[in-house]
Amino acid sequence: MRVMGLVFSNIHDQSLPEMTRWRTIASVPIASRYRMVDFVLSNMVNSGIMEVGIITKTKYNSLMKHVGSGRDWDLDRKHGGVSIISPYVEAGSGALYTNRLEAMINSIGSLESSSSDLVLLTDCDILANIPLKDIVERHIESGADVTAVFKRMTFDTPKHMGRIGFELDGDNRVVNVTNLKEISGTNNISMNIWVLNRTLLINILRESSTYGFRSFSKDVLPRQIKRINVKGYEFNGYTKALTDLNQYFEANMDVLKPDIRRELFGNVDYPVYTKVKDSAPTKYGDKAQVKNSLISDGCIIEGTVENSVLFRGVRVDEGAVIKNSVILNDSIIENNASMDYIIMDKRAIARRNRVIAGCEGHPFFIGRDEVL
Amino acid sequence: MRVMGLVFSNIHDQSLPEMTRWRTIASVPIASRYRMVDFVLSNMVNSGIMEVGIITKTKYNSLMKHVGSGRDWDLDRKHGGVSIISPYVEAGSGALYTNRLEAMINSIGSLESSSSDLVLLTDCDILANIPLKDIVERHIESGADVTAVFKRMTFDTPKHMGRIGFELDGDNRVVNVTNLKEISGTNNISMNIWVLNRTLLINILRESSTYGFRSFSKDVLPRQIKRINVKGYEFNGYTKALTDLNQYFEANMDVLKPDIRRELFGNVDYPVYTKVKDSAPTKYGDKAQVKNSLISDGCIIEGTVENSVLFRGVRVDEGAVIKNSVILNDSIIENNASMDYIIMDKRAIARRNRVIAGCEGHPFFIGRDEVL
Amino acid sequence: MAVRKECIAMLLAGGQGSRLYPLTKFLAKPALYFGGKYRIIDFPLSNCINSGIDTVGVLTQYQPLELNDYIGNGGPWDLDRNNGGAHVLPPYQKTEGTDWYKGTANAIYQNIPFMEKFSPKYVAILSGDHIYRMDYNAMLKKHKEKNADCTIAVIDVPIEEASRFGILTTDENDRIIEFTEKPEHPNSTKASMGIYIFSYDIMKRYLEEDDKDPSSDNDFGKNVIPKMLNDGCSMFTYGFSDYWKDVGTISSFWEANMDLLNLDGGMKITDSSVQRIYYRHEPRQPHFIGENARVINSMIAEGCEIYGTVENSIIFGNVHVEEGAMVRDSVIMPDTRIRRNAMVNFSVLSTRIDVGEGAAVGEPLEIAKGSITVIGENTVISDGVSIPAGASIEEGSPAAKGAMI
Amino acid sequence: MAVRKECIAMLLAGGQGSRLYPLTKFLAKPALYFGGKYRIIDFPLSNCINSGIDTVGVLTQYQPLELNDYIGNGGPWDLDRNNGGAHVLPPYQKTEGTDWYKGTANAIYQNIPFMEKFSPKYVAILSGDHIYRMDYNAMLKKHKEKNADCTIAVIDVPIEEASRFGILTTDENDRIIEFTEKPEHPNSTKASMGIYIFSYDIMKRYLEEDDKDPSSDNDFGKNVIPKMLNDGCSMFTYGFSDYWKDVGTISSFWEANMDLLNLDGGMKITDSSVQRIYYRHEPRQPHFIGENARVINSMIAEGCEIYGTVENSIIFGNVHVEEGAMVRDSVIMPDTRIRRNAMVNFSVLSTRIDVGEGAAVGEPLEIAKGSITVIGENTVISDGVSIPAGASIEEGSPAAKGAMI
Repeated sequence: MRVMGLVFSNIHDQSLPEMTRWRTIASVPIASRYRMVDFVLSNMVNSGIMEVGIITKTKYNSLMKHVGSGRDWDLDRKHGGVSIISPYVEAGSGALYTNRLEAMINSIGSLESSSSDLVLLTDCDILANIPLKDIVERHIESGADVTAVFKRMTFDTPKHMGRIGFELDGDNRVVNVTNLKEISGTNNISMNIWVLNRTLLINILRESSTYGFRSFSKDVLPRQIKRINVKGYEFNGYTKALTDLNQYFEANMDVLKPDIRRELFGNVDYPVYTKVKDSAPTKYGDKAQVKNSLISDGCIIEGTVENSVLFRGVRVDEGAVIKNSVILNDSIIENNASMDYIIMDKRAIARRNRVIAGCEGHPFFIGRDEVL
Repeated sequence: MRVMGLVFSNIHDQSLPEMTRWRTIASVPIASRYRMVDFVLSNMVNSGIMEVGIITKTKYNSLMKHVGSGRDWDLDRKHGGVSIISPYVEAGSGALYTNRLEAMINSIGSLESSSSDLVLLTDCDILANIPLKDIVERHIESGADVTAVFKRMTFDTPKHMGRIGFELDGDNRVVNVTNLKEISGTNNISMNIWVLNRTLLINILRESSTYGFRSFSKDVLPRQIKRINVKGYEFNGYTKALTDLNQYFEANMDVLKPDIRRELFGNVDYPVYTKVKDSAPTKYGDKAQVKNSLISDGCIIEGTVENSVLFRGVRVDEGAVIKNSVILNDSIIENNASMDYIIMDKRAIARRNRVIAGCEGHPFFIGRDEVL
Repeated sequence: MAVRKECIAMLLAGGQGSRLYPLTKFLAKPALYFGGKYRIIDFPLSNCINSGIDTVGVLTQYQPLELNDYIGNGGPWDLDRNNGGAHVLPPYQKTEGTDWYKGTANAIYQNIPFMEKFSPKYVAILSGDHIYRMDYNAMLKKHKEKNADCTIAVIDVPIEEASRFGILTTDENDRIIEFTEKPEHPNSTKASMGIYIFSYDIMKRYLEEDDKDPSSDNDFGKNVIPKMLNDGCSMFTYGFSDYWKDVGTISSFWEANMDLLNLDGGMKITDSSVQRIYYRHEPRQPHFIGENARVINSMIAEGCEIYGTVENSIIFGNVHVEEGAMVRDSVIMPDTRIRRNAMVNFSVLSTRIDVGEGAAVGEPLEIAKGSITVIGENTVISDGVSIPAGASIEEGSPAAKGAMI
Repeated sequence: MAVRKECIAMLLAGGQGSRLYPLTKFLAKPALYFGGKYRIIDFPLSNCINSGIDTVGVLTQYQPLELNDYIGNGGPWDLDRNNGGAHVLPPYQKTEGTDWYKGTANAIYQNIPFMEKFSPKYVAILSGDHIYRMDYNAMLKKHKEKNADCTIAVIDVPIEEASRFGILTTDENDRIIEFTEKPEHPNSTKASMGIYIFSYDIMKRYLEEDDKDPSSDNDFGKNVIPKMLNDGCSMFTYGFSDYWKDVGTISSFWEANMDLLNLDGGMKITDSSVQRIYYRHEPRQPHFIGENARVINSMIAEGCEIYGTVENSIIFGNVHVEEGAMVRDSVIMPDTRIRRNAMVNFSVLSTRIDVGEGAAVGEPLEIAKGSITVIGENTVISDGVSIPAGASIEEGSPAAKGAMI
């Protein structure tokens, strides 16, 4: 069975306005050397999904540059491979889409010309290394029309978050889809990963276009849950949804934990690929003091780094102190500057002696190219 | 000196509304197995231009599919290579652009992040095999700020066509730029191919954005012709501009002439690449009668074909007669159908015994997927 | 560190193809031109990718230069992969000296380090000299269902020809009971196609044993398969009934080319509804048929300029047939020119041949019909010279010189 | 049919590197790991693409398997081209038997058919065993300006070392007057770097002549260059004064690695304003520095987990340094584990080595300083074992076994 992947790159941009001012959520940098889309693309390729469409809307320049021809994910294929689907790609496409269904309807040509049997839909807002191959295999075995991936989560105190929940019967069939505004207790929370027959998806899109439906999980699914056999697939590994800036901060900090690092990177059948940059190895100077930190290539560290995540090409000058921070590519922390609970976007500079601090739960954000 | 190519794929779409209903003019099929953009991309690659941006606006799905990762032109590069620049690629880009200047201003990021010294700008509406390497070399030698490519053409009877003309001094410098509405006599007609310094182009774009200029050759150039050293480069090989459907027809017919075929395809340093389709060789049946025709791969010909151009995968059944026609990919002419002075877009079908005829100067157009 | 592959293919492309001489003088047999567009190796390579096998080791030995160039990075077959893809595997020099590949089994044995990188469960062993379209994945499926150690693809041959093949006898469950190489008195018509799927671990064990056996020819058919059968391994046949042709001789090579002209015949090469055969492209313009040309029952590839007559022939890319020239029942490989009023009958012309004005290849026609004429590459046949039917001309050979006087 | 190239490069990558044994036991010297991320061959390959040379023939011979795999389709250096790109060129079997490459000139001579495809005007001959960053295009420019037949890159060496090199004497226009291989009494300090640019047609003629000369060693330095000089060819030097290091011995290899730790030193490897050196990537996660780790004056690559102490060292990808372990003044190649409380001093460790708990490599420290210890790949050093400074351990060698008792 051939599977085509469809990736929504802009959905959830609004969760992280700081990080998505210049980019899609798919291209948000994460875990010291990756972007969110790397996990999705790598999982697909490692699962044999060699035809991937990335649906974009706006601000996809960094995403296009990152993905390029797809060669770093082996997705520069003669047949299939990766393509960026941007608005106005087809004749007669109207205004910019506002939701997933519209986005897919706009690019229905790509779906129609594919020779795949199945389509796997996914967003890019969840940090996880998910064995998509298992999901596809389970989908085929189960004979389901649609397979919906969920995570079983327990919330001791009610939490406000717009999420989709599934109720399952004993046979793992989704019998009810609920739109959760406030979550409490134990719920099966949708991960917005779906597997379904390509022709079924095309039919759904056609119908939705006719009826003006806006959401697959809120409009289409609840109406058709009796007719369509939707099966649940429980993923019980590590996940972290980037629902706000603090969750983004925590996601990066999570990777400092050996067991989470092992979950994300330790499966030899699911290596995570990213764009190749040909950075030199990171240089630690004579005065460097680094502890409990995740460090990417190409850094030059002369100062102190603790409980932090450094992306490629960060420079930490002598006397500078970075604690509990996430420092993105090519940023510079000059002599004796001090950073605590900071998220610093790329190419930012903290001048000599500058002291900046956020606090737990409220990291301080420094924008791209800012000089403080 | 590194050169970046910038290709305008949608400019001139309106000249050929029939052919550009579903596609950009860059992806208009030509000469039995090519698309217009093939000549541009091949010339660039053969001239060592390995970084190419194709600026699109709408209907670029067929163009994207054709170009793919760029591998068929060796443009699937680690650094540089080909990229399709579509609207909304950058944060803050406004509405759809309406002219070349706006298009470039919208994608100024690509220009700024390039490491090239020079930029070569070109449209896709002229069938020609142009040695771009010579133009770039001449540009460098001459010390010009801008090199403008033109063709010296003589019109015995005045002709209505919106074209830009150049007046040159004895030193080949362009001293006047005129907007020709009606052309008569001998003129130096612009081919809309320009070479200039990348930083100069960025400056021009910035200035134009400030002053609200709309056209490089109509607004910017005439105002600055004293300040900027614009040199002319005369191209005197075969050219054919696709200014209307009949010119499109004639361009295809031109390739039946051995000397034009030699000009377009005979230069060993300038082979023309196109998307690889892995078609079988064309099969001629027992009853085939083919004369003076250009035939692509993958056809199956059982009938009669004269003075015609057949694209890939055309089927001509027994008894069918095609004369003076251009038949695009995968079209089918059934038994005893007769076509004369026809342009048939792809996957169209002429049913048994159907007789269709245009006449010289007025070819009859049959649209994509039409069944007559 | 490569990601695991369930099934990889090893393609034996070392064949000298000595019975195809002089076509194979400078060319490994799998690199030989075929069917107007292709090389022989395009067929197994395309089968691999069409069957979902994205990792292929191509074992070369004899005259590999052009074959290596042709395969390149594997791009034309979508086999240019960071993980997997096509890899050309020549024998190589070790500290203790070089080991040329001895038998087929030895060739695979020497490449165990290559296979190990992918930790495959299954390995398909293919040969590079047959024309066929086959779904190896269907064969693999049967292999898995039968929980087999080895599955051998077989094709039914006429009993009178069976003694030219390796013949298999099976029980009612397709389990192989007996295997005999070229039996004098065949008791079955199931002939081995030289296509095997092995469970990797078992194959590896048998190859290691075989290597230690000094009396072995290190050949799958002669040694490894019989040994496995003898040991009671679980071995099955996979029946294949579509078009399959060994192109080992000039006449079978010519016939296989001619078979393509029958569009309803085995290979359905022009049928876009069957799996494509991929090939490496040259950037050539569309072909042109001139005012006075006549082309019937033939295949013409890109870059040709045809002003003369072509009948029942396969014409490769960039062949010029000048006015008055006549090509009949022939295979003309790329970059050849047939000058004015020349004639070519029942011939196979290699690449870059110049047939002079009024020259004739394959004369007289009556004899030519039964006896294919072959011209080796780069040959110049001077104006007016006649090459007798059935001749085999090698550039610079006495025969060629004699003929040209 | 390839499009013409003005200048192509031929990279001699056949070196056995016997003075680097046991690091080169299973590895051609150009494939040897260097500088935390790289292989030696990354330097000339990156120089090529950074100089605008997009066609490179890589001539391999000894232990080419891993080198071939590493170069692959040339993608990491942007040398995966339809027209041009990187091509690995092993010697191959011909009808009349195989010709291994004899001298450097013979290796190039045997590949004339490869070069001919690109009809180059100029050919750069490079060697695969030096660490340097050089713009070959600047050298080509001088070659063209001087209208030279051959241009040789030279570097100034101390007069007392000059007798280890090929030494050139020039006139005031850089025209070469004399060339002496390893002269006893050098009269110049201009040493050949083994980097030549030839005008192709002239080189071809000299290679063909050289091949016919049975008394020739078929070597550029010994035969072809002196012959050309003797014939009055127009030959010039191109002076180079940046970092350039031959890594032919264990101690020069170790030194060149240590040189990288000086960021202001020759290679400026971390400086993003100079041309990048490209390399083939493994998908490894960022490295992690643990709570009690101490890392100073060192380079650490991806996939490492450092819980111990690392000083003045180059640590390649996926190296684990456990708590209490101490690595000093050493080069640790990929996939190695230094277990608890182990110690490594002034050593070069090849890949996939397991240094057991409390083991010591390079003891005692005072002697280790002057005498590098080398451990060959796949070696297991058991808990508590001590490897004396200056030892050279090969997996399974008596020395290793002895040490491990």
